[in-house]
Amino acid sequence: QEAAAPVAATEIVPTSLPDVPRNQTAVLAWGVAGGSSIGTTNPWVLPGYTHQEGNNLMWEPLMYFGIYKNEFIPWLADSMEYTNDDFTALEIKLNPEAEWSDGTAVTSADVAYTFEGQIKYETLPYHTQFADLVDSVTTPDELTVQVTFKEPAPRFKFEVLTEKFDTGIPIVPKGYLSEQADPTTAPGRDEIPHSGPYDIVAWNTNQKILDLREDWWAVKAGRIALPAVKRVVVVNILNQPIDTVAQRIVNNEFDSSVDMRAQIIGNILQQNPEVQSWTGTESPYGYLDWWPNSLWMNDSLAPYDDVRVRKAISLAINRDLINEVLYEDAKIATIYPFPLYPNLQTFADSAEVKAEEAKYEPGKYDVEQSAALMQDAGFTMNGDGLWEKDGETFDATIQAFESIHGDIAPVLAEMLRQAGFDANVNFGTDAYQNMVDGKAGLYMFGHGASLFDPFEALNLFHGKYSSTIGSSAGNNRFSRYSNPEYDALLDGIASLDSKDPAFVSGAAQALGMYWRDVIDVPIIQWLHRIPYNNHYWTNWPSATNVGLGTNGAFWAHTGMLVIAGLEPSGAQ
Amino acid sequence: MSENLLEIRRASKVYQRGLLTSKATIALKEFSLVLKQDEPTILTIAGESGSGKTTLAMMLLGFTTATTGEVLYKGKNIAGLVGKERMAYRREVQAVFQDPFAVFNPFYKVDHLLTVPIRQFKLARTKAEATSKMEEALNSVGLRPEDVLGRFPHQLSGGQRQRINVARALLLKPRLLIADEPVSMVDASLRANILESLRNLHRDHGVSIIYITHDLTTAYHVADNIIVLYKGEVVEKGDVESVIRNPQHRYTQLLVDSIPWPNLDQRWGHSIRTSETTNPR
Amino acid sequence: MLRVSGLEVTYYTDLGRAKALDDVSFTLGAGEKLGMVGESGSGKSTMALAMMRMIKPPGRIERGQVIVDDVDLMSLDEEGMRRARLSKIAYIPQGAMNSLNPVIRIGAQMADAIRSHMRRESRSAIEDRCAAALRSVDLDPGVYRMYAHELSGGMKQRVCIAIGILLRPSVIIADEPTSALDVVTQRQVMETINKVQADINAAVILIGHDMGLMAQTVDRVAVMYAGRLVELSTVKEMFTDPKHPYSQALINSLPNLDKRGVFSGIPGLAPSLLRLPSGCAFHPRCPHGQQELQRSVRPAPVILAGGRMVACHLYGEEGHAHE
Amino acid sequence: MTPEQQSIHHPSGLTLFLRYMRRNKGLALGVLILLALTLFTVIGLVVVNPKHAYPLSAPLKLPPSLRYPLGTDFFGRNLLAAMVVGMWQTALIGLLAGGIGTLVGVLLGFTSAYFGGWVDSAIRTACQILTPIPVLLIQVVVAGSLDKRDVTIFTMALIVAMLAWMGPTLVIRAQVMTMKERQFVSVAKLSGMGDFSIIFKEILPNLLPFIAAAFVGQVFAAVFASFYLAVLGLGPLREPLLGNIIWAAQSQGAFFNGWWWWPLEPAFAMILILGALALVNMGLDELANPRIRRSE
Amino acid sequence: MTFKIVIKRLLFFVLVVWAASTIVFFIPRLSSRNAIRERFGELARTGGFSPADIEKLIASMQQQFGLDKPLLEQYWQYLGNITRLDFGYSLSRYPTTATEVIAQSLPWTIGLLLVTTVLSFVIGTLLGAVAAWPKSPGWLRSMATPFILLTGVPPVIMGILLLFFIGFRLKWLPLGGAYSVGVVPTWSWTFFFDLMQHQILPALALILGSVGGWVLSMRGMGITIQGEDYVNFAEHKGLTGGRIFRDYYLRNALLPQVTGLALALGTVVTSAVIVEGLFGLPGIGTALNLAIRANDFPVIYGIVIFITIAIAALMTILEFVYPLLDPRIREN
Ligand SMILES: Nc1ncnc2c1ncn2[C@@H]1O[C@H](COP(=O)(O)OP(=O)(O)OP(=O)(O)O)[C@@H](O)[C@H]1O
Ligand SMILES: Nc1ncnc2c1ncn2[C@@H]1O[C@H](COP(=O)(O)OP(=O)(O)OP(=O)(O)O)[C@@H](O)[C@H]1O
Ligand SMILES: [Mg+2]
Ligand SMILES: [Mg+2]
Repeated sequence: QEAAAPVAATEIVPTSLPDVPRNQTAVLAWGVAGGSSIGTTNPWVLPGYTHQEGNNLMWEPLMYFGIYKNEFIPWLADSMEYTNDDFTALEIKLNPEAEWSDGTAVTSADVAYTFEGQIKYETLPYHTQFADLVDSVTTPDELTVQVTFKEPAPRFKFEVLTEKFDTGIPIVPKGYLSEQADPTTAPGRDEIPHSGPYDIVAWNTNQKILDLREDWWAVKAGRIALPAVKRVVVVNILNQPIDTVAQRIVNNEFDSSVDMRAQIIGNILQQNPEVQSWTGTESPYGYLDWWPNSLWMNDSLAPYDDVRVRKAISLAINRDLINEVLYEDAKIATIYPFPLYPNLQTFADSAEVKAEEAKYEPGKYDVEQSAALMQDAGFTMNGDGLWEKDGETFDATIQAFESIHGDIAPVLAEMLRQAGFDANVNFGTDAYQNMVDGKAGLYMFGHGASLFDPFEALNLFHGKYSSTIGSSAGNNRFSRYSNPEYDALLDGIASLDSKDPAFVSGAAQALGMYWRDVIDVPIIQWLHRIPYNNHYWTNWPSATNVGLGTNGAFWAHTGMLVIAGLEPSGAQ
Repeated sequence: MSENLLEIRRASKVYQRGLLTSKATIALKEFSLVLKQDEPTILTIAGESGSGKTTLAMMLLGFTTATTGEVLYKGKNIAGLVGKERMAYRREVQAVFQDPFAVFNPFYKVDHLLTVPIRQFKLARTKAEATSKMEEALNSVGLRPEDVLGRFPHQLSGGQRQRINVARALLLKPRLLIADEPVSMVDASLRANILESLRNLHRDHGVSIIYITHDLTTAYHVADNIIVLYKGEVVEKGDVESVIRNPQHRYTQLLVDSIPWPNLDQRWGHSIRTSETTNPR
Repeated sequence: MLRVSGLEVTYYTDLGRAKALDDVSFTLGAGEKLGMVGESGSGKSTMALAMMRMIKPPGRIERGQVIVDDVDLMSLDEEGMRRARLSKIAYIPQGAMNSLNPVIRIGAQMADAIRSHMRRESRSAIEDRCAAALRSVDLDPGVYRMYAHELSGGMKQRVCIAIGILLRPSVIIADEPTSALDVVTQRQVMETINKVQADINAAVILIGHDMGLMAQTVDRVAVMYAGRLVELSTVKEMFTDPKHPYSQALINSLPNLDKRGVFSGIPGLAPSLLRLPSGCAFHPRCPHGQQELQRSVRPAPVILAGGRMVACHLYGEEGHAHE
Repeated sequence: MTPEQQSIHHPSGLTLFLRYMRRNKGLALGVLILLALTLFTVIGLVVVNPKHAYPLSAPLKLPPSLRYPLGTDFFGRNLLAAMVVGMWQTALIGLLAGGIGTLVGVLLGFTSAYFGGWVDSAIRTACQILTPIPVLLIQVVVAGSLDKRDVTIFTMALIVAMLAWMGPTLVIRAQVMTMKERQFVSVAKLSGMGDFSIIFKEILPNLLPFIAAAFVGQVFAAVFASFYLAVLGLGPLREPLLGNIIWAAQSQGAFFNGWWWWPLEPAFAMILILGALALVNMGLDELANPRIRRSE
Repeated sequence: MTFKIVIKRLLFFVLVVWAASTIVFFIPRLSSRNAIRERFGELARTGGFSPADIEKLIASMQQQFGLDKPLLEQYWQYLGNITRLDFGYSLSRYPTTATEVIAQSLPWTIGLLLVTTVLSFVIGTLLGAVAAWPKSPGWLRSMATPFILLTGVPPVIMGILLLFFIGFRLKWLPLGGAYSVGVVPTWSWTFFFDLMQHQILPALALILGSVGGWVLSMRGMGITIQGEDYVNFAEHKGLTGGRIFRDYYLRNALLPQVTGLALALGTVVTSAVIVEGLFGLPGIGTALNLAIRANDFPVIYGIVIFITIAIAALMTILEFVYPLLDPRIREN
């Protein structure tokens, strides 16, 4: 159907704003280029809405997940359980205290409305999951929601209904949205009832101001104490140079900011001892993200379809040098396509995985062996010291993103170049599109998949997702790798619990194949290095102060928990 | 009947000013003139500033075309000349201009002015012949080649420069020479020399000269016949002696009366009211 | 009224020093008209500018006096000189065509001239004065409100004259006021100058190289050659009995109604100021110039009978020819 | 019959040139700086290994020292080599783009002015219409819509040259217009010269100072534009173009991290290049416009 | 001034805008890139938003932006939209329209650019005039030279240096932002001073580099005018130096400068793209910078066309004002 014309958002201009002293205000530097549309607080307005940049302080999910404690944090829901063994039915019990900002209760009707909306509106982020998996949503009473699935959905609770990092859905108010002509275009502004602790009171291109709502239901419900932060100011640092942002943190202008490169955060900590990172004042300063980065390759595009070339590329990567050059010798380089969270670390340390690793030496750096493979694959080295075949070098341009790969991509390109690959970097806005279309051969990208067990990461390479070049690779499955043997292995372990020994050995085998066939070249673990300024606020999350166990980014879905947990330092 | 060297038939020139405004200046109106091939003559065109003298010269040289009417050279319309005939016309109709500096290309030495026509019209077969021709021409206008050749125009005096121009005309031995105020920018003391050279050209080589000036004193001395223009129209013509001694038209009278004769007996007449043209136009 | 003595101006150019004015002296009485002739580059404009103290670098006034009404202009300070300009000595420029500011009205240009000298003059008095000046040059007072581009060349020239006489100066210098005009207008402008001068009884120096014009207008003629004043006589003497060989050649080269078709130019070329001939600057072109004296000694000015001045070796101390 | 004209000693062209330079100090200074930069680049290209201008070829983040006179950067580039290569590439873009712009401008300017009529109207109108359009922004649009793999030093030059011809066209056109009214053109016609000879032999030589000034102006604009694009990250990223070096330093927070030499060196070089070009341009303006030309 | 001239000027204005619009319309379409696809891909990547079938969304967006129609039809529609100043939706801030993006950033920019343009024009013109005027004191004349040299310093570098030395090292002025953190814009002096403090460095970065241009052109013009007969004659008239300077010299030399004023706008905006970003000012320059990074072509078009319109309009206005300054042009 024809999409209704979206209503443009507008600034929120306060008529009067109470004075809140600096020591009761948290100032966060928001640097997400492109920004969202100002005034859009309705999570259903997409594109436009983002939970980052402060909207996460207004919206709440059924449950959060504390990754570092490996446990669910019940929120709007008191419980959320699969009610049968084959994972086809799920029951949600809401907290009776849960309340919208307009004073009405958060009921099962709101949850059902939220779910049905995902089914109904194509533009919503979990539309496919809901449409493909959810059979029905029923509300036996005010506080209970029952969901039945068309097929087993063991990961639905975690992947969709729980908020962690940047995934999961917030619950929206039926009362308000159902009255809008088109709930996917009504901006929301400061009118939309929400369940989170902060109200939006001012919003323009420069900043966004959110003030604490003292009557927040979660306090009454005993979920958490009333936050000390009376006001949150999210300052738009847009494309201000990183120097300036760093300096403003050092000057105590900002309490926290977007994450920083290793060098810069190191310097910030040095210049202002009050500023800390996740790892205190020690390298590597950051916490592990769920997004380890690989040098992806288009496995069906010549010459990357030749495993010898892929291996040769892998052999050209000097991971020690990466650690040394970019991360002050912190061990950031990796050989795994998943983050080493507690459960996954256990998997990586298993004997099965160790055996595969010994067999395929995925992290090996050996330019000579690389050269031998290339020669074997029919390449010769030309006068410029570059591999060529039929008189032409092949395009080894790495597609990457300037804002996050500005340091590593040029280094990788240079390593490849030194090993004879005609490498270059493309930071263009078309980089992502090139990955999706499969027109290019090399991409720097993460594996946003596994958090708990390796299945989702390995599943990225399943043959059923291996779309042809030119058609887009859905859900960031860029490798276009197709191997029936591999697929069979994965299908075999799909329905197994991750603790099951069969799962572990099957997954280890698949990981071995991943290394053997060099589906992609894992490069680095992804860290979020966020400066936390203790001048006005303490109790920032850190490796030694994991709190509820959520990650420490104020812009993630769990950012509200970070802000709500802050304690005043007493500084004036 | 002898052939006409030059014939102008009722030529007019209208300048349209601007595309949008339709202000037009009639620079020349229905001008006719005949010069015979075998009767070389010196004809003066006189008139005040803006009376259309230069316009006429430009028309004769083919630099502007008449709005109506035509200019015939040896019986052919100059606008339609092509190939050899055009080359012949180019060579045979030459000019000496008012500003003795502007005719020199400041980028080149003065030799350029002489060597180009020699080359273009193939007047000499060898370099030596070219050089001797140049020297001959310079000598006959009273210049010593070694004084002027190899110098840049700004290194010469106005008189020298104008004489080189005359030398250039001499070199080409044209049939018709159009001299547009050739001495008005030259020092009084040098005028005589240049006018003398022009007259020699006429006398010795049978060149017809159209001498354009607003200075009736020199006109009187140089020309055989005179045509007086006033705002693009011919107001009087005839032989120079009778026109200047006995002007018929009121405008010619005014012109003659206003000549500052360098003669103490010949004071400016007081017959003409001075207030006539003093009001703002 | 006006006494110029020993005026000397040098231009310091790339190619060397050019003495454009060398020891020029003369006097002029009120109501007198002096014509100043000489070939191009002989220093006529330089003299005018030097008298106004308006020589700009690379030129420099080396020495000399210009005494107007008993005041030596050269001894005035900058401000004094500024006040003297126009009120004591006025200059009507060579290029009158471009001498008027294109973007402000003629009236304003006249008014500011007055205001710069008489601060307290009332507005109406200024306007009256301007109107009178315009009328005296036969211009409609309506010109007061016009812009330069609305005037013809002759009118612009007359506006310049009007400005020149605004403050009734004692000396008016007109530098080739008519050279860009056609004969009819030329005559009108010259007659205007005559009339104006009669009105205010100023001394006028008329610069030009048209002997004809001089014959028609001035009382005395000064002949310049290579920056030197070589002869100064009444106009009558000059035309009937020129003394200096250069003056003679100049007069002879003039076209004459009676001798139609006879040309006699001056042989040779004007000397370069950078490399003046030694001795008498005219000697290379002079029919009498082949003697050692002419070549080596610069002739001193000699006063002849009737107050004529000539600088030539042909005339001795007592005003007799050497021959 | 003329007596020997006093032979005034005319100083040789070189002396006059030097004397002129002494008067026109800006021009002299500009030329001097450009010469020094050229020397730096030429000697540099001979002495340094161009490979060291690229990452991982040297130790990292070293401040200037004897071994690395200009220091090294975050990526392990020897900044001396990077500056040499970058300077060379900047010059290449500048000269190429400036050359193309000027050439097109001169061709169009001449065509327009000499032939007049509708050709002139068309060219002139096109120039006038394009002039108000902010060229750099258009260049940004072009560079932004190119496939990044197509962005090289040469495409950079082309992008920059694309809208650079209007200025020279109008200047040259105006000059030819006045020039063709000059009488020596009439005389050349009378001497039997054809249109093309007149353009090339009579008019063109006189316009050389203008063309030179236009060229320098174009080079300035081109260097500026390529720098601008590079600073926006729209240049060929791997190349050590001066703009790219600054861009890279900026995005690594060089100042904050105390690697001041990294952005300051290319900035200083850029200032020298552009400043020198501005001075030369001003000097040439003076040379081309005799009214401005000073004498002593 | 005749009716015809007015028509002619307006026609010129329309032609300029049309040319700019056409260029920015066709250039990006010559490349094979698809901005919408890139944009939504990018959105999908940055998380929180991972529609399973991005293709569908892209298709619907293509339709929204009218990109599914034949090129010529798109072009006509686009031209039609431009006459209404409608540049479509911003890609990176969808569903905000490009026009709204411009409207939001405009107030921030107008202040800065107006002040800098006017200041650098006034300073540059006066300095240039003084530099060419032989009677001005030596120290004043020598002031011009450093500014001429500064033309060689691109505003980016100027901005970086100012930020580094004055902001970082000396800590004299705020490091960035349009006003202080947490302050809400109001019509009060406190806010005004806060605002001004934040504008000083960016304004300096823009002014310092652009003064030289005006100095140069004014100096050239000044020297030309100075040689004019009417300036000499004014001196012959015994006018005071000040009056000659003002009424005879400056008045005339100023005229061509005014023409350059409109074109300067384009240069300043171009510089602002980087300078505003450097100082975190949310003006047109920043909007454009962000749009460039996001390949947000409706905003890029919008801004380029908008600026062209502004320049062309300014030129047109100046064309009408010019005759008031120069009586010579009044007639024809
Ligand atoms: N190119 C042109 N465009 C418009 N009008 C012109 C053009 N050339 C000449 N005119 C006009 O034509 C008329 C005659 O001009 P022309 O140059 O022939 O006069 P002239 O007699 O040579 O004057 P002068 O003695 O000043 O040289 C003048 O009114 C002049 O303004
Ligand atoms: N600014 C200057 N720089 C160098 N030399 C100059 C300058 N002005 C004049 N001269 C030289 O001084 C000499 C006298 O010039 P001046 O203008 O006084 O001559 P003039 O008699 O007025 O000539 P004309 O009849 O051409 O007006 C000339 O040789 C000239 O070249
Ligand atoms: Mg004429
Ligand atoms: Mg003179």
